[in-house]
Amino acid sequence: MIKKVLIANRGEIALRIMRTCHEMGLKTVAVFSTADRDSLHVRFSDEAVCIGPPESRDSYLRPDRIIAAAEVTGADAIHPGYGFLSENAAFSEICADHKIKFIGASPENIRLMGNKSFAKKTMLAAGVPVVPGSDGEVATPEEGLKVAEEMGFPVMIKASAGGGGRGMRLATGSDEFERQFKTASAEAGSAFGNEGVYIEKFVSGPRHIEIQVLGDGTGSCIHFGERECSIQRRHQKLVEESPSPVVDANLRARMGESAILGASSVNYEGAGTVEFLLDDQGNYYFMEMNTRIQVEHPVTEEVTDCDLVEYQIRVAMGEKVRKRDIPLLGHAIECRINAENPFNNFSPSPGLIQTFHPSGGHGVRVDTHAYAGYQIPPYYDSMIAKLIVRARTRDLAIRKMLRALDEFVIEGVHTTIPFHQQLLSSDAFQKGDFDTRFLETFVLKPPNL
Amino acid sequence: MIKKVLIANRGEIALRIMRTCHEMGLKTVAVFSTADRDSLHVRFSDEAVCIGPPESRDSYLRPDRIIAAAEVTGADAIHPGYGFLSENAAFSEICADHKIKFIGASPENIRLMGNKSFAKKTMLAAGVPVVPGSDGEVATPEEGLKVAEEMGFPVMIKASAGGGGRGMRLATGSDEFERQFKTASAEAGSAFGNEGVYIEKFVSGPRHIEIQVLGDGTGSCIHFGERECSIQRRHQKLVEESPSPVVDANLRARMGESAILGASSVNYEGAGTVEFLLDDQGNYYFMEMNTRIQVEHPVTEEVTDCDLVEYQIRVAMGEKVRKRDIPLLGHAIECRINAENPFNNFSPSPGLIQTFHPSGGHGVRVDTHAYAGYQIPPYYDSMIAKLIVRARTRDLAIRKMLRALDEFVIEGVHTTIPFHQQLLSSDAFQKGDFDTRFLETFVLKPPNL
Amino acid sequence: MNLDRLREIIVLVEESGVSEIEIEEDGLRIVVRKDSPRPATAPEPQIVAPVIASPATSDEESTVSDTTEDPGQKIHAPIVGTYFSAPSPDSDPFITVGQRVKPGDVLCIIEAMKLMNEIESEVSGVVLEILVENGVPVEFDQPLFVIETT
Amino acid sequence: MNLDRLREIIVLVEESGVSEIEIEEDGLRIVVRKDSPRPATAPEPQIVAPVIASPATSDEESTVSDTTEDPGQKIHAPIVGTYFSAPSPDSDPFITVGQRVKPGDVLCIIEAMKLMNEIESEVSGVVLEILVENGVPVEFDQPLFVIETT
Repeated sequence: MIKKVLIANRGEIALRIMRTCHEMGLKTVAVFSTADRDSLHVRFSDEAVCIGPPESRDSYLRPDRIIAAAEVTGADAIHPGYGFLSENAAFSEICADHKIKFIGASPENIRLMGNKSFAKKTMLAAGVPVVPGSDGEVATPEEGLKVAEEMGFPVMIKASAGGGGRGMRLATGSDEFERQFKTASAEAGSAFGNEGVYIEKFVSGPRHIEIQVLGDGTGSCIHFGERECSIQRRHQKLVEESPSPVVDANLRARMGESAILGASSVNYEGAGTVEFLLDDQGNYYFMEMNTRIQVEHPVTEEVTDCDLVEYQIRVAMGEKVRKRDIPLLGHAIECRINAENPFNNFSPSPGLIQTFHPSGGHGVRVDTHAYAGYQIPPYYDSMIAKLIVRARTRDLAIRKMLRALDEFVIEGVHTTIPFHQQLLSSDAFQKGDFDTRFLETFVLKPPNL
Repeated sequence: MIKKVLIANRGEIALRIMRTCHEMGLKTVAVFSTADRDSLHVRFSDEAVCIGPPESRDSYLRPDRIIAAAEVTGADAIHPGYGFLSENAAFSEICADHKIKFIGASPENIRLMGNKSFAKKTMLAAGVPVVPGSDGEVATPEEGLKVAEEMGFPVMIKASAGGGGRGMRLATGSDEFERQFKTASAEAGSAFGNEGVYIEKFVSGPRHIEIQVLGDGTGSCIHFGERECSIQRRHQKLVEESPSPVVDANLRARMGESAILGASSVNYEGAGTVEFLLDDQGNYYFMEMNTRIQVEHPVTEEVTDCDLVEYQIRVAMGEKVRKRDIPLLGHAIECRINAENPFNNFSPSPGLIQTFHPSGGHGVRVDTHAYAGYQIPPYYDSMIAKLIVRARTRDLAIRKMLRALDEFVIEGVHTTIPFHQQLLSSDAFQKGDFDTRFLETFVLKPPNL
Repeated sequence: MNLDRLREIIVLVEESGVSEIEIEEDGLRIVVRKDSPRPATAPEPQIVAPVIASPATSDEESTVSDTTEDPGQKIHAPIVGTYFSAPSPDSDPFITVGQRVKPGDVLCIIEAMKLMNEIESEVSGVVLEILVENGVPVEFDQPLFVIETT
Repeated sequence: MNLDRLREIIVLVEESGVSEIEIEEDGLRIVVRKDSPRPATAPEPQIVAPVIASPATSDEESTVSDTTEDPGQKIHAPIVGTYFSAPSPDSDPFITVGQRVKPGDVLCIIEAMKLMNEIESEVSGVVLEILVENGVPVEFDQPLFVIETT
């Protein structure tokens, strides 16, 4: 039985985890670097231990110091949050060695899913679709054509040694395959000194769709529907929503079943996310599995009316997962409010928050560790709040989010609020018409002065 | 069609109404006194007009100034919020005279329900139970006994000229009726010089239970279940919840039907609340009807997942109310956070809010106009925030509320947060074992230093 | 530690706006606290965006009934409504710059709820400035005129 | 304004944890800023309830590796763990008040993850004070000793 949880994290997620612990009647231990001495996660915790200087590598990333803090406070479990040590198999193992329950995936789960190639093979073996491709390099255009016809056009011909788009050619049908193959191979030769190419199914208009799952470590696993995370800037998600505007009940059931298949096959324990690429034909392909709670988990909580951290803890306590269908009620959107200047290439904007008024009212949730007078330290990531709304439909949720963004007042630092306002006002976003490359071409209007 | 709404109020309810207007795509006009120039309702409104000095009687209570503000800004509707002019029949009429839609009850509705005696007769005629009593004074013990036996024991024998408990006697059965009658009559004679007494049904262990209704002015009306409002201090509600811990589905259906009967009988228009006394035998009696949105409306919104202000506006736009059953999902509690010192007889504590960190996370809603740096003016009521939680069960909602109270940080002024913490931790509250007199005997422990 | 030094620290605290300064030095510990500091965190009032063309930005509490003897006194709107400088579109304005007014002289009309409210002067003096234009809405307390009272 | 005064103000800011102090005096204006200030409206640190018996309240950035020549220098815990003043329950403590220490001398043991970490002195001086008791948990940066370096 878990009675006292050490939260090996900082910022909003430390507060988030603490809330659920307190609601479950569990005591908490916060750990903090000297830069976070005045943080709310320190203030609100039952106990708090300073574990090191500001730099993460000497504080939040130090398993020895965190275990020592757990030992001196008698914590019997550690919740790692996201980032830091959350997907560190060695840390999960050290916790077990010290008889401290790691609230997360098993070391085996973390290790397996941390290796993309192993992960793909595991999923393929379990019957989960992955992006089809040739088994390594193909020697001749004829061999390549055979592979391509098996997987279906269009296909990408890619240099084995490639990168940056060179030695990469799209073939939309058999008639042009040979020509494109030869061009790619020649380009690869001149660019990388290696003419070897391989074939991969072309994913057109790819969207990042992920399925939230929960397993109990015995093979029993459920899913909580999908999250749409295609709005990314340099692989950083900025806006997430559930459900996706392009996933219907049938597709949701199939993707959910695939995610469960994959997670069950490794006796997955805890909350996890199976990430898929969804193409514009409705085909989906496994990308990777994240073995932790994710930043964007609240959109799932809002449409399923459940507490995923509570489930993490209950599974860690040995509770079994009961198979059931979890309906999605309404539509939820999350905007990440970062201390960044969207009009200056999203450059970080640490500093003193002078005014802080979070949005409120029906259907609005704010997860934040910031407050008026809070000094954003320059050592950690720039996210200062997650603004989440839920409404009956996607249209209403967008309206509610625009209203909530209008009334979110943060003064003293730049934030991504103006970016979100322009994005959510755009025709393309409102129509749900975007893929993972959308932000590459989205042009921000200059700020109103 | 309404396009621009003037909000004739201040504080959290002005913000609350503004949120829904903006989500519906309606423009807003805020009005403010010179004391509220820096308020958020002024900041967030599309337009704002100063209407007078700090004193309410010269600003928020002045129909002429509010109408003038609507005229100069071209507002085509006025939402009165609660308090101030919200139940002023003359103001509702003036709005109509100036072709401005009053978002609320008709002047006739307000006038009828504003007179308690008319209201009771109207309800009685519609078949709604009211506290049974003799038709005026009864002359003899024999006549009184007949009345008492008709309505059933126990009954109260009350001095017509009475007050303060004198000339008031409880009779629990026929055998003691004559004795109590004579004592009451004699006491009344010596205390007030008037021996006249009347008989009223005794309501034992009374709870304040109110039903939220919505009518469209044509007799069509629906209800949204009940709110439990028995936690009151000097008739000021401090905590409200929905559902009530003592109302089951059957009683809810009957009380809801009664409320609809009464409201329909007067072709009620808009959102309204029918207040009942519920005794410990499960009998309920009409007390009064409030013809406005109420402070505690969010608990109903959270368990029914609807926006009552949106419904108010849609009905004002002429939309009809469709008969349907609205289920209550989970359990919601609201705590009113007032700038008052609970350890000093709830004395008001206006002043400068130095630190302000509202609670957050899943299932928590905060409606507030306060922020760090906000000066609470001494001219208006002392409520600075409404903290609302929703969870699957009442027990979980209490836990969540305790967690949310713990993390609500307000520094610079006294607040009722410590009172709520003690109340929600008490055995009696957790068991749902209280009536309207509960706070008369609830003893607050001294604050922790 | 002498009193002058202590005074300097107190001044420092007063000027800095911090609520508390604590100094520990040579075994001596000084804590200086302030009761109600004005935090640097209040929202800037200029972000308020009233619809009215010339919002009342004056900090004075004065209204038309204010009869202090400052030269260049501002006269504020006593009610919300539409400002008219003349009794009818064809008429001359009630007052012009340079004109002398006395208590009881009509300065303008503010229309509210279809009523034409004549706004009378409560001071004597010379009109220095007229701050609003004919036909525009004005809000309560908005400055309308500057009158040099003498 | 002399340099001593300026130094005092800088020390004031450093010790107070405010982000900025601005002084205007006789036409001279001094602004002292610090990079990582403790904001004035931050929750009071004393509300923090660390489990550790003697929380690190020192504002200095010094650690055991700090070798500045201030007399009365505080030695801070470099890691989290349980503090032991002696190598075993029956042994004499590593150091006592009044004792002279030099770099390399073991001052105490901090146990973390079942490992006994000997904490060595990096300074020379006389032990003025021992701030924690045998067997209690200490957190990172918590002051353990005061050593008068000479």
